Amino acid sequence: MNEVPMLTRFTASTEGRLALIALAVFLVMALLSPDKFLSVQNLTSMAFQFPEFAILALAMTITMLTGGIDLSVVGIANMTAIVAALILTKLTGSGDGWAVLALALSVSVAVGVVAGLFNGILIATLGLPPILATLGSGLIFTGIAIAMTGGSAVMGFPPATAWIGNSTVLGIPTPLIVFALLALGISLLLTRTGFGIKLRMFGANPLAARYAAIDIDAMLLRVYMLSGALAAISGMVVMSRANSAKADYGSSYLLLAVLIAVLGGVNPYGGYGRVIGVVLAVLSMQFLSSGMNMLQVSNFARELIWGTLLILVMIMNTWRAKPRKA
Amino acid sequence: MPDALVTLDGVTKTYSGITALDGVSLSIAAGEAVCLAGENGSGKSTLIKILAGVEQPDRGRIAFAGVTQGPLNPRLSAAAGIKVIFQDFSLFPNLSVAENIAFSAEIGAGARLYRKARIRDLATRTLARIGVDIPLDVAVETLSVAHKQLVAICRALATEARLIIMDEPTTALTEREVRVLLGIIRRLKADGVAVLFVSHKLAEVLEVCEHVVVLRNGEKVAEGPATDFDAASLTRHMTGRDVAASPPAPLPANAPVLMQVENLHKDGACTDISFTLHAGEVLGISGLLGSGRTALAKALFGLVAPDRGSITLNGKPVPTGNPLAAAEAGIGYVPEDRLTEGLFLTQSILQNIAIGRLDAHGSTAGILDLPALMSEARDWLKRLSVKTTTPDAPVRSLSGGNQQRVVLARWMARSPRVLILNGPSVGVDVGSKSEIHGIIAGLAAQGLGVIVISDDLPEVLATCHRVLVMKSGRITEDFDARAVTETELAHRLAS
Amino acid sequence: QDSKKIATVVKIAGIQWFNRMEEGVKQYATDTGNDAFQVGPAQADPQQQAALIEDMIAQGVNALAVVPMSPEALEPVLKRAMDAGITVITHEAASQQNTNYDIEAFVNEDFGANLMEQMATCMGGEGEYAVFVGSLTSQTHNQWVDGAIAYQKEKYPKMTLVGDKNETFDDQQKAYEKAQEVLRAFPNVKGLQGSASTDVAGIGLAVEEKGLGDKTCVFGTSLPSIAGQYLDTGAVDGIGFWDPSVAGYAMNKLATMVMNGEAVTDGMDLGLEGYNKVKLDGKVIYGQAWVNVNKANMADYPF
Amino acid sequence: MKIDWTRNETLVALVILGFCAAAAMSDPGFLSLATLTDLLRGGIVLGIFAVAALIVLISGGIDVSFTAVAAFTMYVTAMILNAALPWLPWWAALAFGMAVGAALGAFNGVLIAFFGLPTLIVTLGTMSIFRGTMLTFIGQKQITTLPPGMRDFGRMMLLRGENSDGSFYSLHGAFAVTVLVVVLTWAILHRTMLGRQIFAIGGSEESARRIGINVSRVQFFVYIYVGALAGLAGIIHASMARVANPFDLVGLELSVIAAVVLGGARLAGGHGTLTGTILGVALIVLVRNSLIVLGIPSTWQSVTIGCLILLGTGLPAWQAKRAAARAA
Ligand SMILES: Nc1ncnc2c1ncn2[C@@H]1O[C@H](COP(=O)(O)OP(=O)(O)OP(=O)(O)O)[C@@H](O)[C@H]1O
Ligand SMILES: Nc1ncnc2c1ncn2[C@@H]1O[C@H](COP(=O)(O)OP(=O)(O)OP(=O)(O)O)[C@@H](O)[C@H]1O
Ligand SMILES: [Mg+2]
Ligand SMILES: [Mg+2]
Repeated sequence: MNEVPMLTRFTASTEGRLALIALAVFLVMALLSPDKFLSVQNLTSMAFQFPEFAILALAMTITMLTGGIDLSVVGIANMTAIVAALILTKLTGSGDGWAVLALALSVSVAVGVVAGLFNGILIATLGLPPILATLGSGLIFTGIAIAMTGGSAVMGFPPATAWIGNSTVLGIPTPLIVFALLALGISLLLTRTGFGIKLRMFGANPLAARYAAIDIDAMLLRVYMLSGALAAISGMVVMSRANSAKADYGSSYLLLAVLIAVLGGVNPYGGYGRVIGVVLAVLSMQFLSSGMNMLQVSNFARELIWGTLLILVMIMNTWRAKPRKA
Repeated sequence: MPDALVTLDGVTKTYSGITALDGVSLSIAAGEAVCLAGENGSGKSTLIKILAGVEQPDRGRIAFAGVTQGPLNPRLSAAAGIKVIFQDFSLFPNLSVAENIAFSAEIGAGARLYRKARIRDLATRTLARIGVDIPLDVAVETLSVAHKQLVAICRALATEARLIIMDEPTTALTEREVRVLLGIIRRLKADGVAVLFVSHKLAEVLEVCEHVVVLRNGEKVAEGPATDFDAASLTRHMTGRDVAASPPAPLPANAPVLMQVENLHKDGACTDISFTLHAGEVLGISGLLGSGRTALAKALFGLVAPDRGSITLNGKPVPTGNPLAAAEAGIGYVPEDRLTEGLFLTQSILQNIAIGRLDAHGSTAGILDLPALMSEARDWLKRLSVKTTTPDAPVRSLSGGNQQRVVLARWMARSPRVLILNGPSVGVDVGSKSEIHGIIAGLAAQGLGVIVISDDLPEVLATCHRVLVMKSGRITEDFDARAVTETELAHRLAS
Repeated sequence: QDSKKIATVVKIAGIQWFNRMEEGVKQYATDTGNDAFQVGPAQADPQQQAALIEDMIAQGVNALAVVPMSPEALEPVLKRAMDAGITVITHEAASQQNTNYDIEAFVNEDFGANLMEQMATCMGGEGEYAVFVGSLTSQTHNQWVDGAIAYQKEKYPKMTLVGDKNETFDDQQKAYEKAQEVLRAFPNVKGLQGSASTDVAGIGLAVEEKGLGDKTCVFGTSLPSIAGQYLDTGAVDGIGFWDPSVAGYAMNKLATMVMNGEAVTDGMDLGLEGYNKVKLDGKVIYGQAWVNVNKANMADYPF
Repeated sequence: MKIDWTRNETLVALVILGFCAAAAMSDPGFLSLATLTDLLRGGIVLGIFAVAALIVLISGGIDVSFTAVAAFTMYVTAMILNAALPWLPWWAALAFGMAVGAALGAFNGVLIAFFGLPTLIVTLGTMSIFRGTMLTFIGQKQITTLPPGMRDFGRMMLLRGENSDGSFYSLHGAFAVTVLVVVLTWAILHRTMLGRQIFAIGGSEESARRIGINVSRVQFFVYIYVGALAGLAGIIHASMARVANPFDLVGLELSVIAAVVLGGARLAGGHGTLTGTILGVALIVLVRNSLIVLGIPSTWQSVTIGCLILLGTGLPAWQAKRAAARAA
């Protein structure tokens, strides 16, 4: 008697339904190959895998909330990773390199912020549509990454570098911790700060935001700088996990990040989106993907299933809400 | 009533818990003008949307010429000769004026090919009919609100109609244009066309309508021939109480100068504007359509960068051309088009108010005290009597007048020193209007300077101490509001 | 002895080259009864390949045969595999550290020089030529091309390289467009050398449309099934490759040898064509497995 | 005629002229018929894609699945024709492809028009579905032996000539198809009420509904038409490349949309011209095919393309912003 309304209330929200989906995917995979999928080995392995693109999805989320998009995240990630890698290889002295690593990390995040600032200036100050501004700047960042290295990989890092991507803290993979902290931070930022509220309101109606005396330009600059910083952090995770940096790492993550954000319920036209939704979408994706690898299903079938999932979730969302579409 | 053109019987409509219409019955005969009166949120627009086939009623029967209709849709309604001027105009911003005017006519005629000459011809004729001159080929998005409203009216007039529904068609129009429109309504009636008219301007209602229906909270509370009503009784039916208009308290003689505007100039929009605003003063700015009032207001609020000129507030210069600086200095602006400029339609009512307070609100390490912020916003909802059951609902779900109050609340929450209100009671019912006027008076009493831009002459006289009249971008007159009567004012505007 | 689970992880699933490799892997499974299978990511992205290998480790395979998209990117994950006691064999990754053995069909620079030799002969030892790579980030492509250029400098000083390394993004259409532009920008160009398997097909189309089939010499890495129609018309003069199915078989065989503790020695015979007398250099095993194909012998290679 | 300096078209045209001037300066041979025909050929498939993307943008949507539709169509068509209908002439092969594309477009159309789902999300999903279905269930091997109809079409030339050095230049027959598509689309958009309704729903869907436009039907048409165009482009691509490679085309969608927006179409819907679209495509094709002539090293080519996209969109955007500030 009591459970039914609880369940209805739960499924009434986009995020509630996503939680059910993530759970369902987990259960199905666990049932299909219980010994493998539920092994500690596999669970840890999954926790190592998703943070790098999940962080990109966070970056995508905040830009989508303003009705924009950041197609340059992978370019930024690789460019900043190469900057960090060059520092790590050129400056490395004796010892295990913690100091150099700290330097490389800060420089790369700073470079990410500057790259984001460049996007922000294009979008806020010059008024370019975000999709084009970041498409163009993404090519430029990737190009710079290639020009810096001639296309080959940069490697030979001090051992400390492995810490970000390959180690565990109290048994929890470091990348997972990094992602969890970022997700929490972004979630707080979006829901509990003036910046977050303004950003969502701007996404809902840019003109009204101007009339409400919101500091639009400063806000957009900060949004894209933040996105750049997140991309840089993701770049660091990738660099550490690959123990090298190269201009073409993670090229498939761009579309994946967009897909995750949208699956997570973020409205790509701005105004709505929650971090929890994105996290649940990431989990569903990872469960599905690892599970299917265990079952040796073709990777193309995975693409098919993602697409189907996205559309089914959307049909469920509109079908339930049912006010005419916005 | 044997063969009424349109009959509604027991129509009920609820929106997720809110009963917008509750068993309303109504009939309209050919050649009759019926007025639908009621406070904000009483269900007028909902009734119209149902007749237009845009919304489906939950219960009730609708009949055209005695024939009961199945579920309606916009095409069926239009085919039955029902033409609507929507409160939000429902125009196509990207299409030309001519296309906007002729579009429904062409669709109705089942045209497959796009015949430009025919469309321009129809548009020209219709515009000529209401006697306004709007270039046919410009995109509607570049027009002023008033021109948009005129285009919306033309669109409804462009086709053969049996019932024309007008949802507050005169909100953005000047006196002259209202005259023309009322003339047209009379002619339509003579041709046997029925008119369903919604307006908060009671004088014009009583002037053209022979039948009045009053809604309150979605229910029909009164109905009868227009001759049975006068402004006062109509008001009483709508609000359930008496509303008295009282002129503003006189301005103390020693009121200090608050804002000084000198030689503010923007080529093509406003020319060398200078005036002063005193603390506690309500300054009216009136003028005909396109006289430059909005441009001036935007220049004051920094939305338009003037070519030259200065604004000083409390002796300190306010940087021009920057809304942030203007807001920082204490200038607030309630824009004229609340749907596109004022509101974040998909966001909650509370957030729409709270957005004004974000920077002023205390925060620890950037984290806002959300509960406090929201309860403050809730307070404002109460103070401005916004009619809503769930403050977390999107602001889109509010009726027009209630939406306007939300925008007002946002600015009032910032405690500005100068508040510029562009059409403060556009689409607001008499009851709330007088409340808003009361609020304006209250603001002035606290020492704020208020600028009211309006061509609702009773409103100007009821709220303002002083009136500036603008003509082609210049201030042509500056006089004490108490020294003039409504007719005198109308005369000065028009001359 | 019990059956082993050997996963062959290729750069990308579905393309001709690795479909052919899969034939070898399957053949090996049938021949030996081991559970040998092939997987590959849907997109050409080193990170996807790393994730796939992670999943294979979690699944508990006995051996991994990997064709890395980007060898450097796989070092950590392959290290984890080896730490977990999994045997790792790589291919097309002579620089790989974390591997038991890397098996190469040949020395990349030599292969590039072999293509150059054919092209130079065709050009009469003089004239302008241009080179194409699938991507500037691809190590093997760059090694082939660099080997070819070095060989030309040494042996054919009268030949000149025009333009930069042209990047085709492993896309036939891009290769076509680049070739078109090269032919316009350098009207005297006579030799064109491709690297990605789609390069010569794109170049061949451009050459054919311009009616330059007889005046140009087009060589490159490809498969008969991709470049066949241009070999037929003479737009492409010759291609070189190594048989991916044999390479696939060889990797799996090597993996089993390592698991069984058999010795891997210089000069040993893997019993496979091109790998009859392999050269062992550190962890890298080199065969002489390249095949040169032209119009005359293309019918012998139906893949 | 007065030149309107605030229009995207004008600014993009200027960028094109500037680019050509630079190319001609660095290599006088750039200004030749061979260059022109090469560029025109490069614009054939991109042009059809761009027209398709334009219509969707005007209707207020965005479609990222058209490249997947094209890839699916060309692959499946080549396969079916080879297996069952090898005798179909080239024009029937094109028609067949359009039908397959239209069917896939109808799938988008149903989800968008009748379920009312957001266009970006639907097409993002169907892109994966179309591609995943093809690669999982239909095949991954490229088809190098095209059906005779497509092969014939692939060798059809409108124009052929010899350069001074004895090489040929030629203009592919498919160019005529692109021209036809542009003309047909222009007629639909500007000479039929259906076209005006597409603009109308792009301007305001709710208003369109209120004046009795059958929004679902118009949207349905849009996605079917776009599907058909994408299918057509797919067949043309395969015929010209003489191979049906299922991995082709996908990944191009953002560049195509960029070209269209470069030409002045707005992502918010309701605005866009064919002239602008053609100019946008011209700029992209020109840039992609002239970097060697300009002597730009490979390592800097993507930077150059990025800069030109920013320049091409930046100029009009900045103009528009200034104009808005002036008028406000
Ligand atoms: N789409 C909607 N969703 C939820 N509630 C709605 C919706 N549209 C209208 N309402 C509610 O229905 C009631 C009647 O609204 P309606 O717009 O008909 O009022 P109105 O009489 O036209 O007011 P006004 O004079 O302010 O225009 C209001 O309480 C409003 O909040
Ligand atoms: N920034 C500007 N630059 C040039 N001309 C302008 C500018 N802003 C407005 N105008 C022109 O100045 C005139 C006054 O416009 P404005 O919108 O201020 O009039 P208004 O009196 O407020 O009209 P309404 O009753 O529509 O609010 C119009 O002709 C308008 O086109
Ligand atoms: Mg209303
Ligand atoms: Mg105005």
